[in-house]
Amino acid sequence: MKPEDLARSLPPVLAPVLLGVEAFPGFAARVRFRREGALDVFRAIHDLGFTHLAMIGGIDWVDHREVIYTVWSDEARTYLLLSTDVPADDPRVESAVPVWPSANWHEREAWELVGITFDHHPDLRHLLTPDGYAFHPLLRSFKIHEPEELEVKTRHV
Amino acid sequence: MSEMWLNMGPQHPMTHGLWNLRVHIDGEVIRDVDPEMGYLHRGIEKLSEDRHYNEVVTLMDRTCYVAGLAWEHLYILASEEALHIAPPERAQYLRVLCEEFQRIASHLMWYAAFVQDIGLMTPFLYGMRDRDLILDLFQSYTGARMTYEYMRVGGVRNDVPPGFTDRARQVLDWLEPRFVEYDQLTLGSDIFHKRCDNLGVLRANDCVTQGVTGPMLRSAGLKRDLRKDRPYAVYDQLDFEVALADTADVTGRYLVRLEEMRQSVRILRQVLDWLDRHPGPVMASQLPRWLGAPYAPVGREGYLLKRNYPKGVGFSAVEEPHGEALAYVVNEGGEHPYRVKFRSPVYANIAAARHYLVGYRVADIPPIMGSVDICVGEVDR
Amino acid sequence: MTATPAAVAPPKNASKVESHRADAELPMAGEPAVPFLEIEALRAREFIPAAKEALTDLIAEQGQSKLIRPVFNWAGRNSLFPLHWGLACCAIEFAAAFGARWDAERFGVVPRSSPRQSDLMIVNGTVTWKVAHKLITLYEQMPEPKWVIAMGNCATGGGPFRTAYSVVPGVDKLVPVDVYIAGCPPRPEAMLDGILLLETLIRERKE
Amino acid sequence: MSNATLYSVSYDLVHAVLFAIGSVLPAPLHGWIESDGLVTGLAVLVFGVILLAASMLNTILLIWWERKLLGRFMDRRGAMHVGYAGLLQNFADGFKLFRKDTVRPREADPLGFVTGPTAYMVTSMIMFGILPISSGWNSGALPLSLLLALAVFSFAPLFIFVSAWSSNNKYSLMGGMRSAAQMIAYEVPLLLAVVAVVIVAGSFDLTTIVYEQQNYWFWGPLFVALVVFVAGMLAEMERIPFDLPEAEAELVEGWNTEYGGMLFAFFMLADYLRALVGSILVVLLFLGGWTMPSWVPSVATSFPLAGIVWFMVKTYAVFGVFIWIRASLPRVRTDQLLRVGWNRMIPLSLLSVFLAAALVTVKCLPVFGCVPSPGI
Repeated sequence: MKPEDLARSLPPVLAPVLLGVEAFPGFAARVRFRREGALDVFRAIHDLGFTHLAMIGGIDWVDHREVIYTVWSDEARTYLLLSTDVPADDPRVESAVPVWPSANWHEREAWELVGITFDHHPDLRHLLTPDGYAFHPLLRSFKIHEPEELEVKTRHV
Repeated sequence: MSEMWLNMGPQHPMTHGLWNLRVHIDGEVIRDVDPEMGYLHRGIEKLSEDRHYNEVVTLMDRTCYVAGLAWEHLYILASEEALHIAPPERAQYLRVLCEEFQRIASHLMWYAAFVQDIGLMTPFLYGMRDRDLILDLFQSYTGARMTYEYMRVGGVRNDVPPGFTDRARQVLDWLEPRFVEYDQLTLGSDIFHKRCDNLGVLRANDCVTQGVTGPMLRSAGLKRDLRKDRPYAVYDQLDFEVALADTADVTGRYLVRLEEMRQSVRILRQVLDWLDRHPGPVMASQLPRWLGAPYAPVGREGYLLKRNYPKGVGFSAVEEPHGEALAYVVNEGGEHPYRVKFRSPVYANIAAARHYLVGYRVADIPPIMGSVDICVGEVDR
Repeated sequence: MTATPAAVAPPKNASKVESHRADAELPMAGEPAVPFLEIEALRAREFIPAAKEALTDLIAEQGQSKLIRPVFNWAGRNSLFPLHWGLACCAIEFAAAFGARWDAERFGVVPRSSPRQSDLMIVNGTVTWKVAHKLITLYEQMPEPKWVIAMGNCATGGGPFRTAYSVVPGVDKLVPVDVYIAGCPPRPEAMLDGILLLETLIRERKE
Repeated sequence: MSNATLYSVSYDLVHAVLFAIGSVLPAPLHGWIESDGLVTGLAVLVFGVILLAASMLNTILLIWWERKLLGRFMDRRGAMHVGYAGLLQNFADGFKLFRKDTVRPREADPLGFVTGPTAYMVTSMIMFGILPISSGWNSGALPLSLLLALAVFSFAPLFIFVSAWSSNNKYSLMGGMRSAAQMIAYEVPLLLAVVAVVIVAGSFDLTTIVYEQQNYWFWGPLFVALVVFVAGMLAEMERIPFDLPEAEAELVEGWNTEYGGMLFAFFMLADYLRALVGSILVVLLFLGGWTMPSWVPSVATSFPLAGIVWFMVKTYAVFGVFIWIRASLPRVRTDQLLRVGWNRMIPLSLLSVFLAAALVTVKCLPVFGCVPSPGI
């Protein structure tokens, strides 16, 4: 599946939210879109046969954050990368759970580690870090310390 | 007994790792489950941002400690793509050798743990015994039993020692009759079928919706194997079949894993023949100096800072013993990866627990979760 | 790791569970919504005399007679039941040690799933802050006399994850450790060696 | 052999000791010390202590036997470094458990928590006062010893349930529930299988049942009853494939999850005491007890204590079969276990009762010979 074919097969109503369908190493294509129309893009991509959501990840680019979705199509036998940018001061995007139920845990993880809030997520709570953990470790501003540098041995329960 | 929540974990013989399965039971029937993860969250993705590309391999071994070499392969494929480096062909064959041996070792470890879950004591010992033979082979060329640090960006650390292929063939010759023995010990018993047939059923469409991959998916009859569908390394030059079953239950997963071991033996014989016939270098010659020579001690000093190295993004997908593992490596021109993101197959398989556990009994939890083949290290990372 | 003298538990009480009850100072008024926990920190070299004294006290209490003491000592060191749990990578080697090739049962080492029935906690892997208080609970559930083996670099000092935000840099921050086994992961031989070393330690407590 | 039994030996011993003491004492005490009642009472006590010690020793040996044999099935060696071939390993375990603290959880019921394991242990030990081990080697030759043995044997689920309930642990509770359900389900076929034996032997006295097997052992003609009895015994002893109450994979340690120290040792010991009793019952009811068939040369059956030796050999062989089963079978599920118990085992045991009645009517079988007429 070539990026041009993909761009043609996406419904034209999505044109305002699509930022580009371009070739990308390792994937059939990368689909960049505005976060406002996220759910529509998800539905359209899902209807194209990309039924398996492999992963959701967040990348902190300091000035903004990027959410990447990797989806797989059993017909086309290829991966597709969806990517959207969210501003760092308001990192929220629509949840993909209604389209791909497997997004549940991936979004919980992206929420706690990268600090991206997924609207209308059914169950947004801590997955890997303890409950009440107040930091987002995968942000660039979160620095790694040698344990000696910690002043007080404290932890979250 | 009225309805109650039962915490199975973090210290529970069923878990095979460090996690907590909260089960809502009515008598002995499961009404709801809620897996609680994160007890082994070591922040590997964050630590990777603080390490050189080759140092991250150390973490990869510990990400999934029963399939370390498969995860090394996953990470190395992604970072080579991000760094625009191509490994020599012999290194690729050696990586396939590692991955397939690792697949057998991981499945044997799974077999040992799984049979113990249904109360069989003896095959645990047999599985561990045969797994040790493979670990001996690993030890002969990587120097370690479990944490290998063998693969490098641009190739592998060293070639296999002389006489290795013959020893490996001996191990394969020993293993093949053992698979028959394993089947006799489990499938030969009526109690095994009573326990495992029609248990933990997860049909193909549910697998796809829930993101379940690997032997669980193939046991539901869906033929998806990244080694065939999206061939990486040299899998397109090797001849093998995708193990399939159509029962979608615990027995199906058992059959798929046993068949995968047989197919791995088949792949390994081809790889060993190729290695005998094609000597050559195992590291790429045109490596950027800041990556270090393959034998250079790994340390924080002694590397030249890199300047103006092209940026890039690497993506790789590997059919790990547990399922499809994905890696996404962002190279922003520093000595360390800017961001490393992994997708663990077991992560999605556990997330779907509600769909294959509810409705069964408490006594069914160990065989079902055993058939998922849990490796908590790669879930929590 | 800055261990001020105030943070060192008095060795006399080291055998008492209460002195290590880290949750004794659980949520206090005025603390944030997230309860923080103070964990007494002891260095390895401070633990060894503490463990020595504890062990001596224990035997002095329980085996009064000179005839019975050696018998109990012999029994205690020859029948160490480790707690059956797996934290991380070392758990696989822990399991391999019970496989056919190493067969830890030769030495009377039989893993028990219930902490009430085990005398030895083998911390076989990375300890995260999320599991820390469960580890302490398990340690407290084990009846005296009990021992702890820190198996592998992660349990000893954090290992390769030492700098990680979620990892306890060494399980001796949480519970007193008797034997440290180096390795990442230690081979099963090393684990058995650690257990034999612990047996030697117990034997030497006789005097 | 026939004139020197354990009881007569202990009577003679007590008699000699008391008379020696009495001879140096003044007259009134002298008569009291040498009175027959005191000698008999003390002799019974000595007999009981010897029997108890022997049974405990055997139980510990049984654990060793299981560990070694299981190790061999699994391609390893089992305990081997404590004592010769690990013979002292279980003594080390026992002393260690004796020395360990016994922890009672705060929410546990203090009475039941201690009573349960103790009563479980005690009822298992009572069995050894009932079972004959060789001719003249049982303390009370009761006419209904089989009934008493089975009655005492079936006390266990009650005490397991008491200790499981009082530990206030969910796993213990589930283990106790399973244990009670399982033991009650398998009690019925077990008793019916025994009824078949009783019909053929014509007596409830275990000694008589053994002597009735002079012509042929009952395992041949009563094979169906043997199968039912062994399966029921496996369920009663809670061994694989019926070890659901302490299924290690889902219920941490089953009903003894909260027990440590000496109380846990009670459970361990009582489990193996019951295993020993189960094996002994199989030997007594179906394998001819301490007697050997007539084709065995008399050299092998007439040396001193030959009865006990053969009895022990048979018992350990039967337990070896139980170990073999444990090494090779997976565990079944509760509902499957109960379904097999009620749907398969009870019809089978009824069939065995019918076959036994037919055997008594026919009196003689071509291969095995004739049923001895009752009363011999």
